[in-house]
Amino acid sequence: MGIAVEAVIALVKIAVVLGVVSLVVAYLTYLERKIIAHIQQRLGPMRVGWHGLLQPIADGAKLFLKEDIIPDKADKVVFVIAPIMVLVPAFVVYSVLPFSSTFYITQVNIGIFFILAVSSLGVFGIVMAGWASNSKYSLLGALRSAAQMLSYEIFLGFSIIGPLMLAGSLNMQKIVEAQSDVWFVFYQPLAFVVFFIAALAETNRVPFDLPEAETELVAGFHTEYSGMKFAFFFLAEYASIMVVSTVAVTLFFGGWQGIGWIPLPGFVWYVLKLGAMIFVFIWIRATLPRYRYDQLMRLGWKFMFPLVMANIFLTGLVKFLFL
Amino acid sequence: MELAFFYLFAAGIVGASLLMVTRANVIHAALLLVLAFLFMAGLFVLAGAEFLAGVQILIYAGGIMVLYLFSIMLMNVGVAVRLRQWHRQSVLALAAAVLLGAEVWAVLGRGGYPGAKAWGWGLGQTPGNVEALGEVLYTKFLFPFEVASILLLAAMIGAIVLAKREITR
Amino acid sequence: MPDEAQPDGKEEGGASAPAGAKAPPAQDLRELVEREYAGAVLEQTAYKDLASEATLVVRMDALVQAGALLRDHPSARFRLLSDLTAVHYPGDERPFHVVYHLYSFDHNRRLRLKVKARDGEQVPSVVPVWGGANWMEREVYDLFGVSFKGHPDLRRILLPEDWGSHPLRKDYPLEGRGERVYTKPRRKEFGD
Amino acid sequence: MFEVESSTRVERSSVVPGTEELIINMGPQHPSTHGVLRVILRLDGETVKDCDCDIGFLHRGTEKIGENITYTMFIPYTDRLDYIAAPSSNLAWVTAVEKLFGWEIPMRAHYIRTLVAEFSRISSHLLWLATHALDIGAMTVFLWCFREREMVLDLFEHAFGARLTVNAFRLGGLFQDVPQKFLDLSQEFADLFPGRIGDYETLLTDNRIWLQRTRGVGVISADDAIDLSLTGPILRGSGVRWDIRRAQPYAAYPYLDFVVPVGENGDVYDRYLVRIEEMRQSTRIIQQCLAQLPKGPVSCKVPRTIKPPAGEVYHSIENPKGEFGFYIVSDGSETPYRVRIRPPSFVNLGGLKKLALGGLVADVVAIIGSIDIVLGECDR
Amino acid sequence: MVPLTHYLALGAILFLIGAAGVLMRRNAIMILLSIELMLNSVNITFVGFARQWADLTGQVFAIFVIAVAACEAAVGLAILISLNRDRQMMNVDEINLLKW
Repeated sequence: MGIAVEAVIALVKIAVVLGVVSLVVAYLTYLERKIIAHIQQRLGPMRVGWHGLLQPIADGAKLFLKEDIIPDKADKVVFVIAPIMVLVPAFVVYSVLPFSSTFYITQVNIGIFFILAVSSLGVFGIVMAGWASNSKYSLLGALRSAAQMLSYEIFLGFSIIGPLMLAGSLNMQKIVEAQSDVWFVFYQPLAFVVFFIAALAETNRVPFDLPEAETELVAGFHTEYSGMKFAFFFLAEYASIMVVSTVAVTLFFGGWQGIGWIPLPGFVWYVLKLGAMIFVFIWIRATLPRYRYDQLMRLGWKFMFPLVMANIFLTGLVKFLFL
Repeated sequence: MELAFFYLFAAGIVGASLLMVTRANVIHAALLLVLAFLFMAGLFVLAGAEFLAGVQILIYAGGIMVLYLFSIMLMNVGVAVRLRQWHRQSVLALAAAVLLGAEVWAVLGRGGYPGAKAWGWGLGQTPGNVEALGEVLYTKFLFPFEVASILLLAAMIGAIVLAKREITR
Repeated sequence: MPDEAQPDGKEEGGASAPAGAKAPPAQDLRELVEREYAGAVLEQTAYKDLASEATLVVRMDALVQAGALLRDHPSARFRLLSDLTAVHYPGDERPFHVVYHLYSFDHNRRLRLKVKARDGEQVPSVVPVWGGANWMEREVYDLFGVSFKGHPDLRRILLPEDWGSHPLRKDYPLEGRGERVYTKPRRKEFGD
Repeated sequence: MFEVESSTRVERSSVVPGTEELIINMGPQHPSTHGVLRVILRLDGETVKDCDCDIGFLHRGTEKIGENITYTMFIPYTDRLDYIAAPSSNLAWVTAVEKLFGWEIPMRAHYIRTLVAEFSRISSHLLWLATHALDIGAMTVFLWCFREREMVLDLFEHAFGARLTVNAFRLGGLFQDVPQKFLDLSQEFADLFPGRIGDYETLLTDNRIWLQRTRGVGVISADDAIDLSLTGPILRGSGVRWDIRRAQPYAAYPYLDFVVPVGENGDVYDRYLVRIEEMRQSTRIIQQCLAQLPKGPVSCKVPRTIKPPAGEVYHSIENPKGEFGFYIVSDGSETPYRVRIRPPSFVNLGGLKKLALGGLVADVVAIIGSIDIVLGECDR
Repeated sequence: MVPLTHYLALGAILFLIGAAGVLMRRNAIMILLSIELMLNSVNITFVGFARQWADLTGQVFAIFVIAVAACEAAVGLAILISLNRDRQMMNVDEINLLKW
């Protein structure tokens, strides 16, 4: 009966993580609105609950009850599958994230590789949504996002090679343990810069939110979506922000490892670092304008690609010579 | 247990690829192929090839198939759906394929493979096959690896030259 | 009312003034045009001051040449076509007065050119002289029904493609059904 | 023999149209066309191959209306032309009519008109900056600008009782003198505003992404700009130092000291810089107006029925968007014979094709933003 | 433990589906997709053999196959795009000129 107990434990863990993550992601939208509002010297949501604390729930209820419109000329099957295709990879990734030294759903020995691989599937949902909507704006958004995510995945992948070389493992827990002395961000600043930019692009955040650029492509790939399907895209975006922030914290900021002697549980450290990371994401959204498509590509291939290659070379050289 | 999962994945792969070959809409076909690839990744995990499963998803599904979708969207599929889909030789081709299938079936039916060897790494076991695979890839197969990278480079240059437009302005 | 021109030479022209083009402003623009194209100017009205309300009525066939001359002649240099419009005088023999308001950066003064057209007569287009006339002529065509010969893209601009009438004409009915028949336009992309 | 033919299928695939070309209807309900403008773009990939504007969705026949009502009755209609800077439109109309009559306006009225016109310039430029930055993706500037624009609109409310369509001026001067509170608040605003401009500039002027998005985009040379009759900040952005406030001054401008900023390259960035500097200069003008404001009546003697002499007049002022003029033909009766509105947005928008060709879709958005159109006055 | 024949049979079935697709479809993209399917069927047999004999060579070759597939996709799609651009055709039985 061992396998049944294991399965039940795993299912409970999955349920807990899914529930918590969904709630956190919903409140991430609230957090973003509040932070941006205060940067812009206004109040943000204030009406639902104390300081608008119930706003995400109200939003969720509204989106859930909204009429679900499928355009007449859309490819209906693909149109319906697309939001699911975006949401599922974003949540599957949580199965390997190390929340603390003891709490995780599963340990995979290709952990970080698994995250990269699964999150690369998110682009399918976007491309499918853009194509199935049968709208020109959506199609343009889908084309942009296909090119953008394909390119930036490469930089994302290459930028984590440096820390991985130092850690000598793909397992998320081992990577964290390898940083018990010094965080890798101090060894690998270049890699972190590239990783952060690529992460912004992968999650379609400002200044790389070209696939959905409201003012050019109206809303890009999700122009035609409404109700719950639209909410799925939204949730997926914030879920992936959480994922990339977690990966950044894990790879560069020592995961759940604390600073010095301050006695806090690992999970708290993890949440603190994650929060700081997410704050930077939101801060950037409030500050920067949007790149143009060709500039985005130029930045990627002419600036970040050589940088990250040099980083890998240097890391290898140093490791070969001194370690 | 393992066998059940194998049948599940195999059924998924075969079903998706059968549907894929018969679709008129190229986008649908490509998406079905992605589905088949995801099932295949599951199959690889089952066979103890986790790294390969990752590569399958990352490169095949996340890279090559996105490239396909991108190119298909650049071309106009709307009209292509209304064209005749099947080649004139298709009945002949089907016959040939069935014949080939019968032959393979006959060969497989004879069986006679040596028994399985012990597998030092497998599902859920922590040392994993990533290290081992890397070891083999960068020692024993270093030369083929380098050749493959040259091939990729050549393909990249070729693709750029082929698809590049004459700059008239 | 301080509408006298302010002699502020260093302010105007700026980067746009071509080399060696500075010349004293012509005192009599009619003479300037007539010297080149005799008989081009039919009348000269309201010559109150140089700065604003000078008006030349030009013969229609000499319009483009006169315009080019006024644009390029160093003592005229009316490079900016400020405005182009029309006025409708239904009783007249030539009911449509097409009015061009020109401005000269170099001399800081305005000039009003006028052309009088018969109903249905084509006025030569000044787009080759002032590119900005493109939309303005389209508007006059739209609202007055004056068509322009040689215009690159003469379509209606403010009203729907098949409005069927020209509302700024004085005989356009202000109430009742009259000419204001609107039918659903044919779908049109990129000119004809 | 092996035909698998179906009669509904098309044999040749040569009917497949050319690839990668896409016709996009931008607007009339598009977030960045700033109103009901429809731009039809033919794209090759993301490059603009052709561009055609479809306007007139907001056409209300204002010129025709003007021919059928008296000169005074037309003032509120001018509010609805450039509704972003309504006092500016009022000013154009009343000064044009006063020029037709040959009236002398009291100095205090001139100064207050100038003051309000400069406020309307600031309000218009703030709205431009807000939407332009938002179009390029900078979200915070949008809300910051609206904060200050709100203050300007409050000022209008203090002076004229309305915020947007203020109906500010009357023929012959003002309806009544402005309250002292308006002047105090104006002073407060004028002291505060330069710092706020600095805030916007912190976010944009040296921002690398902003520079990349605006520099070298939508370039037009001075000669082309003049040829296309472009006026206002676009013309000045191309390096032509021409401002009607300075070249052919009206109202109180001859007595005020201000600089006409010009750009060098004629791109979106230079237009941005010009408008930012114009806001600073407007603040300067407001300071001077408040300091020099003379005492006295605010209106000249205006007859009960206004009948102008027969004749015609063209008068234009420097609207925030460019040359805003009225060409009035009078036949001596109480109503004008012909009212022509010289719309800066309409003429400037005519240059869009020239600016946008060869750029990318994202550039079109930036360029429309930098032209700064308002459709109320473009479509009339 | 899944018997080797299962892997081989699955590989064979996929290969046949792919081959039938290559031979029967007119649309060039469909042919490329079918080729991808055939390459993957080979991967399955490689992995099956690697499993059977506990030898990583099979997996290494599968990786090489994926590299080749990437090349094939890039070049094939480049050819198709240029064909489609110049001649507006996507069907193999129309592509019968050696030069144009």
